[in-house]
Amino acid sequence: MTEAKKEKFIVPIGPQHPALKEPGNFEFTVDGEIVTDATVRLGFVHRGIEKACETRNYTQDMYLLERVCGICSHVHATAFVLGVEKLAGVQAPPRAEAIRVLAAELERIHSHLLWFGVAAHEAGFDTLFMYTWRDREVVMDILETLSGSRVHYSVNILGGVKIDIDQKLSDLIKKDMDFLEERTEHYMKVVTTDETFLGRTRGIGTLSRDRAKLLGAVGPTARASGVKRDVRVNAPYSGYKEFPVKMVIDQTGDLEARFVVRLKELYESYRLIREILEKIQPGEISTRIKRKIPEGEVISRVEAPRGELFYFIKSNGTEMPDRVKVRTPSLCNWGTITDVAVGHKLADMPMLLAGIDPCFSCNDRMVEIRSDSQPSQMMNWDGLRKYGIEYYK
Amino acid sequence: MAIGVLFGDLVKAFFTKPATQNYPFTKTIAPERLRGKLVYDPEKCIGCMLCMKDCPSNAIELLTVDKINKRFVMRYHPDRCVFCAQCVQLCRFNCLNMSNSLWEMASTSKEAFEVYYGREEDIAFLLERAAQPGINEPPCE
Amino acid sequence: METIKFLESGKLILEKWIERSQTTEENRLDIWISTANLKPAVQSLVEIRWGYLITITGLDIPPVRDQDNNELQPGQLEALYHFANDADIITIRVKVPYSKPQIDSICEIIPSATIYEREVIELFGFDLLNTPNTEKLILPDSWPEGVYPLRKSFTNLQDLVTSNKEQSND
Amino acid sequence: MNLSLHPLILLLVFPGGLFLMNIGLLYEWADRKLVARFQSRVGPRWFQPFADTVKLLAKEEIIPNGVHKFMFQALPIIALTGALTAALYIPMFGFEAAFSFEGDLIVALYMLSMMTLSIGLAGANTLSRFTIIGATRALTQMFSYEAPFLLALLGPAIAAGTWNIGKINTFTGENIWLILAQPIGFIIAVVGLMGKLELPPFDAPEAETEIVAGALTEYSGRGLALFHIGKNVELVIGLTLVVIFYLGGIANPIEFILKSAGLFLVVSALQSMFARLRIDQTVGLWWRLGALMGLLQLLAIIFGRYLGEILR
Repeated sequence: MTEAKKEKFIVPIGPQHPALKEPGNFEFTVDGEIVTDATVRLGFVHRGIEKACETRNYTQDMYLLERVCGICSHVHATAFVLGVEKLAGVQAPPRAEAIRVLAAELERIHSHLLWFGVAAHEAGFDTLFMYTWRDREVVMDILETLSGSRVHYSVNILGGVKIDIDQKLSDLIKKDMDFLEERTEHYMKVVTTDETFLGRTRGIGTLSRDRAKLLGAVGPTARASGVKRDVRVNAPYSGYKEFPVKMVIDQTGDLEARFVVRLKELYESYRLIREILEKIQPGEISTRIKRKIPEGEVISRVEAPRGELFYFIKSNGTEMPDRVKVRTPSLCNWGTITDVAVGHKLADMPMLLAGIDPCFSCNDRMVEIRSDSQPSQMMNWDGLRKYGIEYYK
Repeated sequence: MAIGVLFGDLVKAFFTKPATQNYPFTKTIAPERLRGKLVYDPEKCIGCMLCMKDCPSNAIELLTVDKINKRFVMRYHPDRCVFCAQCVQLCRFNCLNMSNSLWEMASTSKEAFEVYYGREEDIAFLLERAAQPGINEPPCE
Repeated sequence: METIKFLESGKLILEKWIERSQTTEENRLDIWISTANLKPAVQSLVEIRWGYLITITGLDIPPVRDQDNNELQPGQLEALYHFANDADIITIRVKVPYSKPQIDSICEIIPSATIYEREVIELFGFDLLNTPNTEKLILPDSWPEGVYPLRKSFTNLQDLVTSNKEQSND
Repeated sequence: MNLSLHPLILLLVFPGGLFLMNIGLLYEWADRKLVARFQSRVGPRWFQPFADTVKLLAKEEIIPNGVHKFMFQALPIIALTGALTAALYIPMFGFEAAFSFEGDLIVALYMLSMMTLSIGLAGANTLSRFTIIGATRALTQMFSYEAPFLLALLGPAIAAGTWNIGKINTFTGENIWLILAQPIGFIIAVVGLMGKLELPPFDAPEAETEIVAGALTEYSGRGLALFHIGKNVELVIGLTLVVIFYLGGIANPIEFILKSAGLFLVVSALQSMFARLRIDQTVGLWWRLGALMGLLQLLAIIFGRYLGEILR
């Protein structure tokens, strides 16, 4: 009709938006309620970690990389440590490997429960959100008692682990696993039978197997579409060689399938944790490793709660790495959103975004200050700090 | 197919104690292993400086008072510390430990975030020296 | 067992383009090919559905200089295309000089590669020919042209901005 | 009970104005507290809504660029006055209505709709995308909820044979609770009320995870506070209406408190039991189920009355 009618109506979601717990920008072009186009813009929390790694030694890097993500901190450290150990030709003792897997699975439980709560919140199901987070506290408490911190457990050191488990802890964990398993069964019932919830998940955001493969989806997103991608099974690393896991696959590919896959993975984690606690061998928990890592390149792949985490580490024979490349799983799954979004309703977007369990873990502490009077200027961290101090003087 | 699957939970939640608590009034006890504020024992330290070298956040500064008699003062910055306990791991003489006491970190002044550990006379000596004009102690950067 | 099978099949397909190859670990194969051959090589891997593209890693090889600051070897950029099939990883490596960092885009073959391509363009200064989207992905829109943060020569933006200003003042 | 007060006091202090606003805030607290307890949380303390309102009233009101300034400022006031005026026709708290005449039910309902209408206009007034989508949704929801809600309230009115809320109150107080006679009507009235007030799960017009705060995204300070108070007042009125019509009426304050509390418990449990419905789901549900069932109920009542008359 008129020009105005033809004009695109774009709904921005982010960088600051209640649906996103972290900054990211999505622009959805809508026609009424129907989405016709979608674009992604990332990098709002780019902290330049890859660059920063080049000026720190391996031990410091491990802690830095652990802080790439606040939810899956352990897997980042594990991926890095495994890579460095491979470069140095050191093998961590079996007990250390088992404890790494234990921490990784506990982390998976907390991450999946967190995601479950967030997804429920996006669906406007706040009660479910509160309940899952209440139950998530159980696993958070375990992690805190086990390692001493709720978020950054810092279980790893180069060549082993820092913490050990004893009988008392093991009994505590087993008891809590029973409780969580019971709760998960209940949530499974909610997710698969509650009519109002199914209205928001069934048949929404269906990603076919071929599409998922082509777009390079990883983790539960891919597995919900029937793509067999799980590093723990495909290329067992660390303690997963001794304690194998079963891959959870669903064929439907819609949001409901993603819920089901993640909840089923929780069962698998509970089982694995019990098995580790039963069968863990006594022994050393760390070996010594040289400060200087021999020259070489290594690839380290780890299955994070969100999918495959990829590390490429290049060493030049000094105490500091030459290059560390981090490819987080969320990055692969962005493509699936922009692909699937078209044709859905705006109301489904938060659910779709939550469906891949996004985690904005990128780079530099860089702030762009825009004002009408001055041309935009760039500030680095020091400059910004000075600016802040001056401003509030 | 069902509607209101959560009804049972609602009833249960209504009649049981809430899962959250009124935070500043009721507090939970910190677990034994909690990695809180760093504690330094100057008697055991031999000054290998490993803790300072490997600290990922430059939270530790070990200042030498007398190298031969092994007298050191540690300037610790809890605001920079990431509580990773790498220093505790590295220290072979067990002079570093993480206590589970400090777990609320909020302060209106910067002073709270500069903690000195060491023999009292050493600290006094260092502070005095820093106060003198001309001789500058290495700044906190 | 299977590992060898996959790696072998991958190597067999890429045989005709390989300039140099290397196996550092049992499940890894690194092959160097020329820039012109990148697209057909990737195409052939995708055609037989050999795994999937994990990511594109950029590497900066700074120029080697002698004492008098003469360039012995010009600076180079290297792009690593990691493909994984189960446990196996084939890395296709392409080297280009600073002066002409041009590589063909593979987005036509693998659409999801665009996000990785944008990343290496921004952070390393590759010039990917025919890549569908060159908008800024990570860096701010007003990021200065020609500054690539992951190159070894980049240390601090503040220094760079001031030095540029000085230069322009001269 | 029949109090004869000066009309101005009726209008400004009790049961209009001040009293209603305060009780509205108390209702908000009760709502939040109950939902919190259902969600296994502690919930806010009793003065939280008051504190929020005082804070909002004290804050600067930001008027965004590109809006019609007069409309922007007038709409919250219209919404609030609409709600407050509606209260005058309703026997609040066990006392008789301040004003009443034959047919005040229609006026009260009309006044209640002013709220949604104002929100819709407020959203359409600003340039933000979120508000526009929120406004569209709010108006869509209004169109789908107004009819079933009205139908549900018509049932008791027809049964009582009057359009006067006060008379209906006496009628329901003398007869058996209409919730037993017209269960479908009761369900529709409660759900319709929730939809009208945009309570979860019918909060698509202000779904925070999609469109921030819907139509009110651009509002701050005083305007927002007024809208909030207006909504709370509407909650009071809505619940009172349902209690009068379906739960045996209210003869005295104690009865009012007990019955409202009971209904409140049901409403807050419903709020916390479901996932948010998409706007198309809400609308579809209501036109397909709600309106149809409301009509059936109405037919049954009319038929029943007719039958009763014949038998008599």
